Amino acid sequence: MAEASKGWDRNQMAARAAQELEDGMYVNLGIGIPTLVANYVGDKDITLQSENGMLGMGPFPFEGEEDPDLINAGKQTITELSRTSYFDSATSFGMIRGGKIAAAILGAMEVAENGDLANWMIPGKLVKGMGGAMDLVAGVGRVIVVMDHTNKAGESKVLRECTLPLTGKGVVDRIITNLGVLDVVPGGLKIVECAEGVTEEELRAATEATIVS
Amino acid sequence: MAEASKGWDRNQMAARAAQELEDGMYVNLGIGIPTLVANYVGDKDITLQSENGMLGMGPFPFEGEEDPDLINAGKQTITELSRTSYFDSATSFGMIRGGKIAAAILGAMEVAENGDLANWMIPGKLVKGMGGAMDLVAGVGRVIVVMDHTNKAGESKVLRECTLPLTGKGVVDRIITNLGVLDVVPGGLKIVECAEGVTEEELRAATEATIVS
Amino acid sequence: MTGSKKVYATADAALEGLLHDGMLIAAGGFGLCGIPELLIDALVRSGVKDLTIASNNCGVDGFGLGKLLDTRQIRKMISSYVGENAEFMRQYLSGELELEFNPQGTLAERMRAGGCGIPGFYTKTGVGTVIAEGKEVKTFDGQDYILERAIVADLSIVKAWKADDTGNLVFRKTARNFNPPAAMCGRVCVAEVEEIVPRGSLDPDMIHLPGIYVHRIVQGPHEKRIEQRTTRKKETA
Amino acid sequence: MTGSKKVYATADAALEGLLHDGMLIAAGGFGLCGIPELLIDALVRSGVKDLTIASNNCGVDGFGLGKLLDTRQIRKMISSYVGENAEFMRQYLSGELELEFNPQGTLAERMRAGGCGIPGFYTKTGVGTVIAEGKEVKTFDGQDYILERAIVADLSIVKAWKADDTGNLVFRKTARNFNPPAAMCGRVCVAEVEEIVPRGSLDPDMIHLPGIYVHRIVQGPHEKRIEQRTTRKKETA
Repeated sequence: MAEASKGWDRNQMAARAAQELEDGMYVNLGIGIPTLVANYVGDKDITLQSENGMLGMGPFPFEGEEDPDLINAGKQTITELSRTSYFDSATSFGMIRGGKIAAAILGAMEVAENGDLANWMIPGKLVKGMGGAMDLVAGVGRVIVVMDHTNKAGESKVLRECTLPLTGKGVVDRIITNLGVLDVVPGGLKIVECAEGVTEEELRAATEATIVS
Repeated sequence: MAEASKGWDRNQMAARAAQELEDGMYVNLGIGIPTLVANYVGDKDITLQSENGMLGMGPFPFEGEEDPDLINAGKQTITELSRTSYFDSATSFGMIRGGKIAAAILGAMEVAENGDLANWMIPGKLVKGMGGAMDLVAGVGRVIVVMDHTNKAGESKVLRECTLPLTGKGVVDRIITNLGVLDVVPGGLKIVECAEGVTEEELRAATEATIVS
Repeated sequence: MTGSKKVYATADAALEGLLHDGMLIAAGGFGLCGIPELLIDALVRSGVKDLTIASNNCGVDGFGLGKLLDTRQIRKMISSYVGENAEFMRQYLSGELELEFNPQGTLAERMRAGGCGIPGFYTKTGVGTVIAEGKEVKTFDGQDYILERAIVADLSIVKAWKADDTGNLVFRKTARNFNPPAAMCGRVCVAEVEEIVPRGSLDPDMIHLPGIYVHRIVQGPHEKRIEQRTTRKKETA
Repeated sequence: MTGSKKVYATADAALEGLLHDGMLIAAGGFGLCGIPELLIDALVRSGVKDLTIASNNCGVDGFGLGKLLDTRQIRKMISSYVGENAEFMRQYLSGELELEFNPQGTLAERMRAGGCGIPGFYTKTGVGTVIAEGKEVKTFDGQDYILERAIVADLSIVKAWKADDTGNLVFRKTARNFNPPAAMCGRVCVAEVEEIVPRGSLDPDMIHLPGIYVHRIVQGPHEKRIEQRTTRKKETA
């Protein structure tokens, strides 16, 4: 079992995920590590959607400039940009469901080799709700999951089959973990690259899902 | 057969139709006689919808003040009022279909005793299209038809069954013609009132539809 | 604006005659942003109970719709997210509160559909998940979709930035969120606003929700509490 | 705005690489109001043919989409109204042109649905008429509705008043009409506008169609022809 600390740290995972984004893309970033991806887009012209009704999400406001009418989907105070537009929730999820968002980068509790994703509840224990995650994974052009490869007990979160209630069935395109990058392909997962200092053997050992070559 | 000129003229029919409107109503007026209804609403606070995307339709512009971006559903230049709002066609028909418009006053080629309405085409002869009429009759709270009681040949347009392709099935609530006012009720039509100078016998004689008492 | 038929002096007056136990209320807002604070407080005061509330969230403990959880006036929530609300989760897990989870976009579209005379629509969202259980599945062009039903509420309560006295509404930034679809789906809609402006002072091209959807209006003041105050430091030169 | 990736110098350039015979194009506009004049002219010049066009009307004889009728580039129209266009009616009645009549609201909603990932929705409109023929009927709460399918177009062509270089659009008065739903339903959308303004000069609360829906932009001039010039006389004192 590879320790969770092995390979990339949170910021390195975010930086690797940022490489998935191309100039001109409209993108939705989930809560947690995905939020950090915004710090690594560099010169690329990326427009961030916040599914509560905004395109062109800016950084946190300076202290004292917080606006209660301007929050992101994580309920955090944010700012607008010169490209920003606001709209209602029905319109916002219309563009998500309609495939207008090129990519979503999301966290996960579990991912399976068939692209199944679970990230919204642990029965009887944690009930937060799916929020916009089910719409995002069903609608956006490309779903990229960013998460630790294993849980705190060292067990793989990259599974043959998800054990938790699904957020979406067969929806994940690419998985970026602290140990490397995997693609969902027919028959299982394909290793795209290993994180720095991680061998393919270590990546395979930490993965319950079928890895195809 | 009563002549088409008997009873109310176009303006009197419009004035009678205007009595159907109550203070605070949002209303859609069709092309032709229904358009004249706006002249007779008096002090009542009526907001007119134009289904191409406007609430609060004002009168024709003064000469030289026509705006190509400001037309009604009949493609005529119009003006806005202090209450006016503009919106897109999907929103406009959303409010129509959703029952937010209290009443539509429309012209007709034929009306039947079961409330069927035909006003959009004569096969092989006249093909204009239904425009927004099918949405209006399906969606608005109350459908009031205003038309001549008979056609140019003196034949009743108030029928047992429509012969032309339908605009809506069982959608008409009230019929206002040059000869009087009829309501669609179980079993047929009920005479609400006769136009000035028209007897109930004349109204019955000019009506093919079943009249119940 | 005194004398206008849609303008009410207080939130309590604006709700008078519209409430009954067991009713379905659609509420605008996302988290604590753009929520109808005054009307929620008036609902608490009214004592109306056994409510079903369609709202993305249920406020936080002790604020927003959370107040109606504290008073046990809510029987059922239709929501996408219960996080950030301990009492909500507690009542749900203990079985005191019924909860119908809706994906956020499905909830928004169900409200819009209810306002637009569309009784049902198909969506990919939730196919193959618990959300699809008991719902009709239909295949379009080789892909499965589930049928979702419209929400038509007995009453909608929403919050806007500005209104004129005909009920035309303008929202501000992300406080727009669920307010327009929630307003559309109500048989009656009551809106609370920060400012009622004279008729004609809103640009007719810039009205977010036409007055036809809004039956009663009441003016603020609003607390507008911030849920997660996140900031960055100004770099010193 | 020179150098912006979405801004094109001419309508011909804005359509380059997007056209193929037999394609489905959604066009904004109502009558001659808010129609994409420049892009229609560019379609004429391109010679692309066997087009299916979803548009409420088909212009008038010799103007707007009527130009594409004159050149026989249109195989099929999806429209609600053909009145005011003699050539349209003639080609239809003679069988030269295929015509799919859609109720106006159904057409608008089919476009919106196409843009919103909703493959089908139910509506009361047209139940019991020829429009319902061959369509699935479903009963909700005792009332019949018909299933209508979404329109997803290969290309959308729309006309707006102002754009910024990111494609955010603002429309003017009733020239908005079908333009937003038409834009939404296109896999690619090209917008012509009267003015391209600097980024940041449009109020983000007042953008009618976010730039995510708009892939290419070209600036006017527009003729903006009036179809029915109706006026009243100023009363003399």
